[in-house]
Amino acid sequence: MRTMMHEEIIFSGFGGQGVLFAGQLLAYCVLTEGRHVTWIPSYGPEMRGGTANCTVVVSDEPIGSPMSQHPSVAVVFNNPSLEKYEAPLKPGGLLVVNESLIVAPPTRTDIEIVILPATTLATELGDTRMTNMILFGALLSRRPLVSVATVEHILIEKLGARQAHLQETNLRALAHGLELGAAQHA
Amino acid sequence: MRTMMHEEIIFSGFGGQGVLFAGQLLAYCVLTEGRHVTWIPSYGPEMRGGTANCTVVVSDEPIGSPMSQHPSVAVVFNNPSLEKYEAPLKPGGLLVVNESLIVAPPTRTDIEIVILPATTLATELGDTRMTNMILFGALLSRRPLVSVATVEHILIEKLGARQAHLQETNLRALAHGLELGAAQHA
Amino acid sequence: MAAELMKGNVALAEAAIRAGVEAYFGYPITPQTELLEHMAKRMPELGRAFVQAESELAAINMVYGAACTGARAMTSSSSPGISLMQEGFSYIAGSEVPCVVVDIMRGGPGLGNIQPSQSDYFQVTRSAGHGDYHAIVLAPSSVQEAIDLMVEAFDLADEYRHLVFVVADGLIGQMMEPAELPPMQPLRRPLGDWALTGADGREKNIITSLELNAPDLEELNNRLQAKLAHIREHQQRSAEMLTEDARLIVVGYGTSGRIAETAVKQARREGMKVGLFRPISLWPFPEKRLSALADQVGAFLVVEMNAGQMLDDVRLAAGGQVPVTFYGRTGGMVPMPEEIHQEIVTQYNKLTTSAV
Amino acid sequence: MAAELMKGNVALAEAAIRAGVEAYFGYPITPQTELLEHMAKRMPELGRAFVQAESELAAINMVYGAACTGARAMTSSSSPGISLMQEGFSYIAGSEVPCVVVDIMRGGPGLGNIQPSQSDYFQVTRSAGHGDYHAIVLAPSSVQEAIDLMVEAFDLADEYRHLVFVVADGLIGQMMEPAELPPMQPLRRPLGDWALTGADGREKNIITSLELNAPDLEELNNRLQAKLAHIREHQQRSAEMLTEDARLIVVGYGTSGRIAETAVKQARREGMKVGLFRPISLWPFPEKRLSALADQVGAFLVVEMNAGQMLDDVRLAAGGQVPVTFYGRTGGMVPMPEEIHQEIVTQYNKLTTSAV
Amino acid sequence: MAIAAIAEEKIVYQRPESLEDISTHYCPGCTHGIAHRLLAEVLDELGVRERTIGISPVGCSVFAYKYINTDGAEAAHGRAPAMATGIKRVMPDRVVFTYQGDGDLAAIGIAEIIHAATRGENFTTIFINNAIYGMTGGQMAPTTLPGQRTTSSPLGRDVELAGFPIRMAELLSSAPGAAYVARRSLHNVKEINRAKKAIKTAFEVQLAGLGFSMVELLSACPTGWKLTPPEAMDWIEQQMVPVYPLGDYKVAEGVEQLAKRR
Amino acid sequence: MAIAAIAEEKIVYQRPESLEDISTHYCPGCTHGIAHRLLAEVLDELGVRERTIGISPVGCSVFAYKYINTDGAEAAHGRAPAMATGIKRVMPDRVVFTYQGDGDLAAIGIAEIIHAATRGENFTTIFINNAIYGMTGGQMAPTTLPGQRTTSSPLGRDVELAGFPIRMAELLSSAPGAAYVARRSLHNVKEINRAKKAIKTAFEVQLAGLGFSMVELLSACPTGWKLTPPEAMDWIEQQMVPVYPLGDYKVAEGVEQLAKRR
Amino acid sequence: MAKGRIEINENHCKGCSLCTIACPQNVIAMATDRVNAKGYYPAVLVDPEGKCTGCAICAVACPDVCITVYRQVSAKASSAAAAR
Amino acid sequence: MAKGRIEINENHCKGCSLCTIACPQNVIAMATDRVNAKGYYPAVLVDPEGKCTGCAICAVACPDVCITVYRQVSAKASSAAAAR
Ligand SMILES: Cc1ncc(C[n+]2csc(CCOP(=O)(O)OP(=O)(O)O)c2C)c(N)n1
Ligand SMILES: Cc1ncc(C[n+]2csc(CCOP(=O)(O)OP(=O)(O)O)c2C)c(N)n1
Ligand code: SF4
Ligand code: SF4
Ligand code: SF4
Ligand code: SF4
Ligand code: SF4
Ligand code: SF4
Ligand SMILES: [Mg+2]
Ligand SMILES: [Mg+2]
Repeated sequence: MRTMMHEEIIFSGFGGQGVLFAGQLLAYCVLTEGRHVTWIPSYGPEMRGGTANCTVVVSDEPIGSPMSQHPSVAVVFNNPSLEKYEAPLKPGGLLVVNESLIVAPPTRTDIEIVILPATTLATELGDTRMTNMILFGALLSRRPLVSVATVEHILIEKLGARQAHLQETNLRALAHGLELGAAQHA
Repeated sequence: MRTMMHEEIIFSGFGGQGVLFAGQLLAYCVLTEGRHVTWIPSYGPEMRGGTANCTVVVSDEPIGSPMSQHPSVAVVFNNPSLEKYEAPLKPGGLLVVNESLIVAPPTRTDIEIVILPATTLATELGDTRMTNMILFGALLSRRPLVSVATVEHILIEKLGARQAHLQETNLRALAHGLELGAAQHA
Repeated sequence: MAAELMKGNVALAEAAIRAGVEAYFGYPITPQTELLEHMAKRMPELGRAFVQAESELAAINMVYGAACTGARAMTSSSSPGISLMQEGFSYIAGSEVPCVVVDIMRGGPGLGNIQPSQSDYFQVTRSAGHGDYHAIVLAPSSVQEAIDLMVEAFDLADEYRHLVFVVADGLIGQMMEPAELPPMQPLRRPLGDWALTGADGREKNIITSLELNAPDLEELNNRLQAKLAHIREHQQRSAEMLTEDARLIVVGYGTSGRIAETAVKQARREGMKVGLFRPISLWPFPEKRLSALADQVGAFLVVEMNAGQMLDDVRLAAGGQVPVTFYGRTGGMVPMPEEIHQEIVTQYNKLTTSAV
Repeated sequence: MAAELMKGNVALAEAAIRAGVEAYFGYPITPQTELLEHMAKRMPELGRAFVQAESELAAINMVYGAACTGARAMTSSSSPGISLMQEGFSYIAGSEVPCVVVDIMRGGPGLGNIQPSQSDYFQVTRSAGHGDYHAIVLAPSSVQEAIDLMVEAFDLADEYRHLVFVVADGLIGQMMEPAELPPMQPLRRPLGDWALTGADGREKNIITSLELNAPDLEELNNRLQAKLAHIREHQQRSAEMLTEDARLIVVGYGTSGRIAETAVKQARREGMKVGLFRPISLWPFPEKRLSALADQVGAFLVVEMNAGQMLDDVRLAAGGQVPVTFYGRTGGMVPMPEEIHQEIVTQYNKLTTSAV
Repeated sequence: MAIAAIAEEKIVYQRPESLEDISTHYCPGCTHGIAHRLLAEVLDELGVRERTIGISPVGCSVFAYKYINTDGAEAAHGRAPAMATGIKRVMPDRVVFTYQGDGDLAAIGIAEIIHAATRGENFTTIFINNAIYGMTGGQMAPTTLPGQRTTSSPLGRDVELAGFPIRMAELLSSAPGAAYVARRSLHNVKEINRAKKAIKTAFEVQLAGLGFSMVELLSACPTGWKLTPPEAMDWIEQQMVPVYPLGDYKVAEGVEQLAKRR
Repeated sequence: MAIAAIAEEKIVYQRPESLEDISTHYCPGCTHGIAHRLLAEVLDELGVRERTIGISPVGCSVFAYKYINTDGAEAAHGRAPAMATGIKRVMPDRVVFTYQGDGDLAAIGIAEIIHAATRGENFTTIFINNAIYGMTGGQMAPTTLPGQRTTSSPLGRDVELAGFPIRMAELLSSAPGAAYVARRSLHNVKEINRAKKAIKTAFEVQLAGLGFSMVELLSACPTGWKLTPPEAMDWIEQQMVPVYPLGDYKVAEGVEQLAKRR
Repeated sequence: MAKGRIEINENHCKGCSLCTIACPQNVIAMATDRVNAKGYYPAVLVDPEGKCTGCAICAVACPDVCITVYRQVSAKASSAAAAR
Repeated sequence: MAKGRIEINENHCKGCSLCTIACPQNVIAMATDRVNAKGYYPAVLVDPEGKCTGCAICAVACPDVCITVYRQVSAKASSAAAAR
């Protein structure tokens, strides 16, 4: 029902995979670039069993609902998330999948799919926690919601002094994701 | 604002003086004689310090308010009760006073007053608890709300087997009160 | 069985016993304590359950538990105690368990006092606690009606598996009036296949108000709302006096309705066309009958022992067709027939003059 | 100070701190717990009082105590916890002590779930607890407005020595949005000569809601009602969008108002003369403005995340002049702009056809 | 406070300043009056009246704030400890006490008192154990003795159905945050004097910031018990004391010294 | 329950009948699962499943009624003992238990559990002490250890401000109405087996009508503690057990015999 | 033996008689001839032989703080404390 | 030495690894090659030499009741009880 730019992005996976952080990172970037943005996590006992997800809405106009029934983008970090969000994704939407933790690949044909073994790649990069940055990169490669420069800048800011040592790996993970995401395009 | 028979009677004194019983006795008698009647006690912390009072409304028509701002009769068993109920009594109303436990006699001239040393008389009768029956008798001598026969009958019924031994003294106290009440008339 | 003199609180208790209440849980509070005291005496005699709970909170949750087994269970309290039961009420309504609660209202807010009041009207009729629902609320205006509605309350609770209030005030609770009690009903249990009695030879039963999944909880709420709509359609109760040709109708429930009756009669004697409309079910509010009357009268005068709560319901039912004025006393003050009569005269004159 | 991304619950907590709250007492409950957690971190840092109470009951009474000293004090909870505070609210209102309470509403009745809801509307606007009173109730629809109203809540509480609610739902409590915080205010105490600080060189002060004597309690209630009348006169708040020429006005507060905004804009794009009226103060309800609008529009469409509660207030304000229809979701379901838009179309068509 | 009234006389006893010179609403022989007086005398002797805030309960002593000449508030039934917590947390330098009956403290308010004690809230509680709900007309309290007749245990408290009396002093003494917990009685002059000493210690504990302090006072309710005042005093001694032994149940270290200091 | 699966094999362990064969919502390594299993095994062994009614709390175990294969109800936060009282009073021949967390039982519900124990209500309580509020995301509980970091005690529980841990087994053992009160732990197989024996005794106490029975179980919340499941087990052993000593705190006479009878 | 006397605030007195029992010298009695404004028979000092020692025991026993106790200065102040 | 084996319900398994620690024979390991539907790496019996004794200790340790334990009938039933 809309004319102007409006995207609804869901990040979903286990707690500890940096799912919420990925969503917040996007939100901060959008804020810096001056668009309207909302971020909302799933909350409460759903979290039992360790699953976590959040929705980021990016829009050119004030945002009514921060929640989404039919997201335009879903970044799924594990199998339950894939099972949960493949179906509701809106036709033509983008599905970013962490191949490392799924049982069977997505089956929908009316959506755009990027699938990469993020956890394995992260482990190769020497830090499993980089899974989220790799998937984030892949997302950006297909939906340039914000500029890579903004992302790098905010990422460094958010890591801050205490986690400065993680800067480099994070940036490499991000780049890696961008690459692979773009590559699959061709 | 009324045409037909309607009386609002207050009994007031210490707990233990049989104040509430006197009121209930009247109510039971009215019920037997087939008029409308309500009985309501003062309740709650007012009782602290041992004061007790109740209001009986007797009427030919269904009773709206069981409470009374301006009673037509007040039977006061002690000094605080006298202080509390002399003033609100409606002009032409009846005030029955237990002379034994008051500090100063009532002063109003626009009401009918019966004053008798009920507690002293009761003690003479051999039972201080007869105070209420003496005052009840005095009340009846001026306001024949119910027949003496009914009162005697109900009184015996209410005393029941367990207090049968008190029947006689109660009846004598009642008679005594009727007498003295009538006597003061002349 | 002939009429006997009975105190409202005692009459309510004994009526509940005759209606087959199997379990009473309560906590003392003036002006309803005689109800608890009567239960303390009678229930053990009859081999039924009586517990003086440590608080109203515990009491309502004991009632909730006992009612889960299909037993007729109840508690009673007064305003502050009713406030403490709000969460429990909401759980009971949400899990659709039949319970009966007596509220003998007293002056508020806060500790207030123990004198008669009707200031819990909002608290009991709107939603007693959080969440979307209305309890059934019955308001007697005499000791006899208290007895009759007490019995009815249990039947309604069972019929709808819902929370039912019988609300009165210190005046009705404390006064003695001639009244007749119903015969003793036999206990009947379990009332429904939903009750918790042990999963012996059947699937297990669960009683809960929890539905983490929003669509499921909305489902539950739709069911609840459908039930409430049915109740609203079929359970509106009210009494009337001299309304046929009335130009001014006084609207009052419970004690204020009772006292208004005296005032209305007096007004009639003085030739004023005045009637009385007395809601007996406060929820569902007798809106059907009241809006019918709205077509016929010149004005409504609402009388309550509060600052104007049922007033909203009368205005909603009157739908802006006729003026609705209000006369109220608060803080435990009980209006005298004279005051109400005075107010009737004032409002009635407005009508006639405006008519001229 | 530039806008930063903030979670609603955290924004509310930090705003209260900036407003000079000296004491926070609370008990965890989803979806408001981040508010308590932020207080747990910040209040000790600032040398202010933080206690995780043993229950909501204890929490509200701790707030009552702290507020008696003139300190700005608050608690926060969600629906079931709010039910447990009812008695405390009534005491606070009755003894006229300024307190602020945040209610992040969730699905009910009973345990229900933790999803966003607006089903406490009755509970907070009618009389939160027994007795005659209304609390001031403010309902933000964005994180920024939550911050602004939080500060305002403390000022109103102090100005009127009254209980003030800030009510939102899980959605506003949990979401992050860009918003700006106010500067830190200095603490100011004692606020009034009524406060309990020790009777040093003055008569002793007493804070109580007890008046055993009915005329005195009525006196207290008259004072309270006069205060409420003044608030009702001066503190009605609302926001509007595209109402000037609107034939249909959607009425919604908080989250449902916010979501309705999207739907209304869409309807406008499609050429429908539709507007939005968003009550910000739920009590006092912005009835003045709404009844003014009633003269101008063809109909109102009330949208709530409950089974229809504010609906009563809209109907009362509209006074039967124009039809008032309702669209609601319950059980923690949040309406999507599409649904509301659909409902707008339906109602708008009715209007235009009926107009023909 | 011994000021000579006339030349050759001195006053050896007169009403304490912290007690308003008005008549109370209590029944004849009700020991709430004695407890009030002792409390007031202690406040006088410690010279803290001007910085004391008292919390009255819901119960017959609901009007304690009228009688005690300090700032005061009226709590909801059982919630006095929560209110006291709120006050003390924002005004740690004030002296705060709660005055509570056994229905108030041991029934509806047991959660609040236990948690206040557990947190070691630094206020003082005067706990009036009269084994009954006085104000509401003599119902069973958690402290009612086995077999004791009340209006809600007409045949006497049946421990099978209504449970056993709760001993609050014993219960609260187990809370680490409690610094001083003692039980005294008001049934005769000797015990009354002992009770006063304990109350004084309790407030000294608060002044020293040692934590929660409570004095439980076995108290008479002639009206609720349906006894004359003298009978009521005997009933405390013969019936209550055996079930509620007098003594100190918790004396945290640091408290001894205080007592000695006197 | 040893039925041969295939000719030369027999099953020596399988899921108890009183436990539904569904996956729980608990986090990996959460010992709520173990507690459920032990409870179910005891109901099986006593053969009372068909006449048992269980009360679930508000807490992570809010869905216990889904997992335990008996009639069940969901109580308001902390009120399970009141509900159980209501049920047991009208159905004394049924087996009734409450399953409660430490926030539920020791914080908001402490009044209800103490009074149920004091009245000697004849039901059984399984008390899961995991030193935290699990469901709401890891806030401080009354049982949280001194210095323990939680989301509401970010610098660690400061006993000066937040008080000391409450020891419920000790506290409730003082209630005359309590017949059996024990504390066990679930941190290793040996303790798990001991825990089961205690749970069995508790239910036998109820079946014998001896009064209130409770087993407190030291339990792991890896998520709330931010530890791996194995780390969490060690944390119980090293941190919790010293503060919450294991053992029997109340064994009323009559109970010994029951144990022997086995 | 110290000499003393007491003054009883008759209006506060509720006639509970506890002082009469407490007094070691038995010099307090309940009035029988008159009631106070509350309607109670108040306690009165009946001490023709001046046996009152000013020990203040009655004052300590009185629930309604009706009694003020005086003692002739000769008496040791210490015993006053004792009475407290 | 008794001979036994276990069956692990992989779909209930949450990969907490407590069974692997509990097993005295060290014949349980966590899968690394695959995750279950929940996305967890499940526990698996790795017992080429048939060291499992069917002692059921793993089953007792498992919070999710994933493990069924079998033992060859030769084994004494008593030890089964012991494991309970
Ligand atoms: C919430 C609530 N419940 C009940 C009451 C009624 N009530 C007033 S005082 C009281 C008990 C008083 O007993 P206790 O605390 O022992 O004090 P006492 O009168 O014996 O000194 C009760 C139940 C109330 N006011 N508020
Ligand atoms: C009246 C009320 N207050 C608060 C809550 C929120 N709440 C849900 S569970 C819980 C505490 C759970 O902790 P615990 O009892 O220890 O159980 P656990 O999750 O640790 O097993 C709270 C505070 C609620 N649902 N209801
Ligand atoms: S009822 Fe009992 S406690 Fe209350 S004032 Fe009278 S004697 Fe004292
Ligand atoms: S949060 Fe803790 S208690 Fe709750 S399920 Fe997870 S591990 Fe278990
Ligand atoms: S002071 Fe002592 S001697 Fe004198 S009256 Fe009092 S008690 Fe008796
Ligand atoms: S003790 Fe006090 S109240 Fe009682 S009789 Fe003596 S003076 Fe009067
Ligand atoms: S049964 Fe015993 S040996 Fe076999 S896997 Fe389990 S723990 Fe290991
Ligand atoms: S203990 Fe159970 S849940 Fe944990 S890894 Fe082993 S089988 Fe899986
Ligand atoms: Mg008491
Ligand atoms: Mg816990």
